[in-house]
Amino acid sequence: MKIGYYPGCSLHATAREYEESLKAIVSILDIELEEVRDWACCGATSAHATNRFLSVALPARTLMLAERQKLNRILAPCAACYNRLASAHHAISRDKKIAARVQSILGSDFDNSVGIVSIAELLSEVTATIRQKAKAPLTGLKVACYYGCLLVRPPDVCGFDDAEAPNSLESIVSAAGATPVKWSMALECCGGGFSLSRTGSVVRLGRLILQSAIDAGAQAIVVACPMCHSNLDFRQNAMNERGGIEKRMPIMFLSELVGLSLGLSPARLGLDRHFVNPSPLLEQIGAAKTAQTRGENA
Amino acid sequence: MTKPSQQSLLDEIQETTGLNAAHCYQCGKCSAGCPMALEMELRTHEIIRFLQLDLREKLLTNESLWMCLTCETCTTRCPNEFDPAAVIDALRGIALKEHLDRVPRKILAFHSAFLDQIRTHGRIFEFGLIASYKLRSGALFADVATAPGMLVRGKLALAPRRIEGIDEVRRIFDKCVAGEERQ
Amino acid sequence: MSRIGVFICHCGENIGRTVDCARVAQSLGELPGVVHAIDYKYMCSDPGQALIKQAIQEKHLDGVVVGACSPHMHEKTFRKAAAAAGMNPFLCEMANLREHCSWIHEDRENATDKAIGLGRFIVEKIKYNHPLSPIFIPVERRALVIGAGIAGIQAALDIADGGCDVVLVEKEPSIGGHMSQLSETFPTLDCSQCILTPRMVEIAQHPRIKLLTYSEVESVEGYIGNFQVKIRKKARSIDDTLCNGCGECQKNCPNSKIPSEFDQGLGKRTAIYVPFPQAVPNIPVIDRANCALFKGRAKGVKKVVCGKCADVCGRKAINYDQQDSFVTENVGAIIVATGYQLYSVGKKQDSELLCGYGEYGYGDIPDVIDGLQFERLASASGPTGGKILRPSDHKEPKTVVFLQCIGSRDPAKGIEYCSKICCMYVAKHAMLYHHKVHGGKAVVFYMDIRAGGKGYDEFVRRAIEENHALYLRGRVSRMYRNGDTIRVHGFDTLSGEPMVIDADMVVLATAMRPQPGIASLAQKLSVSYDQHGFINEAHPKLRPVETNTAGVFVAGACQAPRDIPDSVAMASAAASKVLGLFSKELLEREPLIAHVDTATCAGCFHCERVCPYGAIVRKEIKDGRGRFIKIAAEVNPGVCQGCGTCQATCPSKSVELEGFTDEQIYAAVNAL
Amino acid sequence: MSATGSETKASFEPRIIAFVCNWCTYTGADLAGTSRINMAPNVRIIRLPCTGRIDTTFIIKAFERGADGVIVSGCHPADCHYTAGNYHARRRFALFHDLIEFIGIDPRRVTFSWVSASEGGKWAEIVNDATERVRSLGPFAMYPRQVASSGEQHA
Repeated sequence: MKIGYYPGCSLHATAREYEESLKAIVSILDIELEEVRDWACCGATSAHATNRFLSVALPARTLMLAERQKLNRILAPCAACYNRLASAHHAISRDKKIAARVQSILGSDFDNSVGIVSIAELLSEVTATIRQKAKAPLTGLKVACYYGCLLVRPPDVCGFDDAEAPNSLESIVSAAGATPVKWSMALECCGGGFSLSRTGSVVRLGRLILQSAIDAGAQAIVVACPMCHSNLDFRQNAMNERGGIEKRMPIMFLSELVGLSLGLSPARLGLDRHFVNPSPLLEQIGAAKTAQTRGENA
Repeated sequence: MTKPSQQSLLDEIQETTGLNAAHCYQCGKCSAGCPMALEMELRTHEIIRFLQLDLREKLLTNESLWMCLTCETCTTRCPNEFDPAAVIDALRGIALKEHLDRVPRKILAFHSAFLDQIRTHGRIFEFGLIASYKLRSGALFADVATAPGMLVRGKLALAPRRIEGIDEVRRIFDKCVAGEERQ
Repeated sequence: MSRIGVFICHCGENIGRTVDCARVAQSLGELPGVVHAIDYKYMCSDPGQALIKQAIQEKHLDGVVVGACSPHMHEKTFRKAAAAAGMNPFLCEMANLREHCSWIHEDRENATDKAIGLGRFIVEKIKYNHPLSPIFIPVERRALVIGAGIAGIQAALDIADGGCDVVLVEKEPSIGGHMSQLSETFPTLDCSQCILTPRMVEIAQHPRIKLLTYSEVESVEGYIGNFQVKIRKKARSIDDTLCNGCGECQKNCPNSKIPSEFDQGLGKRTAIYVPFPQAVPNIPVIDRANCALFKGRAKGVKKVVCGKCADVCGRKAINYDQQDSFVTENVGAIIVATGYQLYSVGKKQDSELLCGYGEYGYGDIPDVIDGLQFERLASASGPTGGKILRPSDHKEPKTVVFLQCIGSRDPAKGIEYCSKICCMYVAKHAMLYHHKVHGGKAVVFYMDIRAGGKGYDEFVRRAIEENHALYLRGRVSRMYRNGDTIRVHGFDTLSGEPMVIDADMVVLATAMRPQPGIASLAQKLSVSYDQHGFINEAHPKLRPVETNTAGVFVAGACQAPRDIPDSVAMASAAASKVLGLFSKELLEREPLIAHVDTATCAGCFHCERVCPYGAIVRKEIKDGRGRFIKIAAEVNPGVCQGCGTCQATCPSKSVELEGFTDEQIYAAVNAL
Repeated sequence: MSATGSETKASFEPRIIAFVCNWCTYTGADLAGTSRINMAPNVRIIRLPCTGRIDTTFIIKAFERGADGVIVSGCHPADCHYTAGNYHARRRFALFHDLIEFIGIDPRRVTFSWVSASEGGKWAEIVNDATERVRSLGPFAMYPRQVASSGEQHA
């Protein structure tokens, strides 16, 4: 399978391990990624919170480039990028006024023909392959699947999974041999773009999520969004200090978890880049025995 | 600061979003599910209520507008198929033009720094983003402890890379901003 | 040459505001054949009708065109007025200037032009109208009532007491409907069973009522006064002439783990069962899907797996080989009283318009129940003997949260209407809970309190003031299991405070919906229904219990959400309509039926093939000396309903539908 | 899209005749009225008992008399007041549809639809859509008018 690829800014920086692990698993799963040439930032929260047209026009440029590249659909692994691209696609196809406006802003012809796929949707399509190629199934590993906001909401933009009782991450995690736990915070917001500007909120919201995962007996939380990852991973110190959370909970990208089941080494998946050290957990599930971790960072 | 406006805020919102605030029947389900409700002075349904009453100044100068995370929970669960998240976005757009001084400094700093990054490079270059944000917000020492951690983990790109179509991106910015002002 | 009068109504401001009525009258007055044209404020009023009558007599009119509201509203009125002035009523027609013009347009110029055009259609058409005389048909003075809940029971008793025979059909094994499941009823808190069961017994004993339970309407043919209804009597596997209701069979049935429908799944029943002790008739039925013997048969097991009920039946009433049987009943009128079902918050829905509440876990939390389940918990005859115990662990819940408007007033879930009864029964539930669980906390989330009705608002106030129910104004965003409790995330919009409540049990006041299968029943009866499946009344104000099919009436919650008093009132109203219909020997029908010109009929009988009523008969045509010429088609006037399909199908143009002849339609089209 | 020449067509007000059944669509149009749903004023209704009564010659006749478009609307399949009239109508119109193009009428000028008694909003949509569609096709000129203004053929 060949699919267009929109990494987004985070996958080249704070979420490097997301891209590393994604690229590592797609080659095993017979998926070929073709990057959209010269893509720009989707605009993220800052665009839509301040200028509606900008929030449509910036992603529209990327969609236009993908169209020129003759891509049918593109993968946006970052849930925030996915949501912005899909929202723009949705707004343009639904609202003729916006479509005309975007056309004039972009200054060239554009059919809005490219579909946008999240990593949950893409991997849902290949669960059979994952199950078949899982050399090191993560048997016994209890995982809390965290969707956050942008993967499934609003339903008329995302729509591939149920907005209130989604199941795609669970099916992928199960294919990797792990056991998804039932918990109640899978769809709550982590604080998103307030990481820098309202850190206190992020810590408060993250604490609720972590506590619920701990209560449900999860050993790790799996995410599909660099923002969720950084809020839950990077801010866990603060949650520990100020929030009374005692345990430390490794936060893994979906691609990392799938990668582990495919027998890839933690280092290759970039697991050593995390703030919360996953090594104890990896040892527990035996993954560390087969490969070396690069870092000894705590 | 405030520009006198012929149009009611209600009509303005309807024009930009296509949403009629009269559709909100004030059930409060949005506020009940809002992750930020505890930190907001005006809760989601109250923001919509102020809009229904056309309390322009009170609404546009209220900090609560800037607390919204756009997690879309309200929009997803609204029983009357209204879209509070889109309305709040649109209100922020108007507040930026009419009440810049009332936008919370840190949040404004973040958005400005973020958009500047895109305008300059086409993509976000996070080291630059953080530096620029800190200068603007004055929160110079927050998170200093974590920045080295990011570096060690290879998570901060130090040198920006500009995309080839940067002129195109800048044109988009110019046209969008111009469009806002024309309206 | 015609002498036509044109009368344009302003309908107060309704038409006059957007249509220049004077100009319409003037313009139509200039058409050839029009000898009189006026406009007036209210044509349908007494003085308005007098204007028409006066003109008919003074100007010797042979056609009247009234430009006013929809003919569905006032065609009868104006035809009566014309008849009173000595004119044949079928020479009077209406142009719809209100619903089809003034109410849907804003531009006065456009609306006036269109009104003139609509008027011209009718003026030109009416030139080809001719006098018709009504048809009289005999009436079968016997009624069919479909559904034996409180509405059907009331309607059947009223008609039977009025002296006419009734066939009462109920699809369940017992009559009684949802009312028999209720604990106590608002606003008086009298026990539901206590007021209902005497009526159920009356039904069983009434000499004029033929009761068919466990039966469904299979097909309906005919028309007002003369319906033939085929009814399927589902196999009970019991010979009801032998069974004496002793109950031994139930005691001995080995499968006693089947969720009871009557107890809304909270209690259990056996495979051979009577739904509840007071059931009418007190005759069991074998649930073949759950009976070991029938399951064995279905699997092809040769051995008889079970037969305990037959073994213990002293009357030898059990018949495992009983088949569905059919009876045909001739009736003159039909009342539909099929009642309601509750909306389910589950993910699976039977209609694509609806979706469930994912934010409430799609109903997968065991201690989240619906209103009817709470009724069963509160009922002395219920699975807990009237104790409020939650389903999961049978503990007494110390905090119960009631949610109103679940499914109702929620377009996102597919239902925009208010279910009307929930405000009242939630107040009742809070009250009953307070009476039964001392120190228990009842919390009600509501959007608005709709307690219009005698003693209703006082009742709600009592729940709040004396029974200390905490009413919070707001919808609940989400709930989920939190250990032993259910965490409910709501908001009180009055105080502006988020409300997070850990409840032991949650009761959902889910929306009222029509029964499943209502659409197929409505199609059998040719009555229309709205997008939710509620049967449409003929007029929302003036004809609330009639449908748009003559002879078919509607009562109770199959027409819209209704409480018990409303359902009973409608049932009595429908019964009085039926008795009114039966008060005449012969029924007058509009003569808008088809005629065949036997001279030109080629005898192809395409008309016979397409006629939905079998109204075409074959007739031998003979010449003056009695010699056979051909076989031609003829229309049976008592059976023809006037759809006109025969006319459009006839290759030799030998069929004409009175009132809608080719000449008349062409004349209208020519007036464009 | 057919944007060319739209200036002249935009100012043109089409005349459309609707043949509708008494029980479903006529009542649905009544409901649109009672609900005060605003719609284009170009459609004029002729009431018939059932779509089964609608002879295809009515449609041809309408065009001959200067209509620019025709709407035929009745009860939804299976909801016919007369049980089956609309089935026969549907079969008849299926055959007719192939014929109209042959006669020289753009099939887009003829709208077939089902509108129930509860679908006032749907009726308004059909009226507005048909009006816009016929407007974009321009005036229909087949019989006498074609002679007067030859060259304006929109078939």
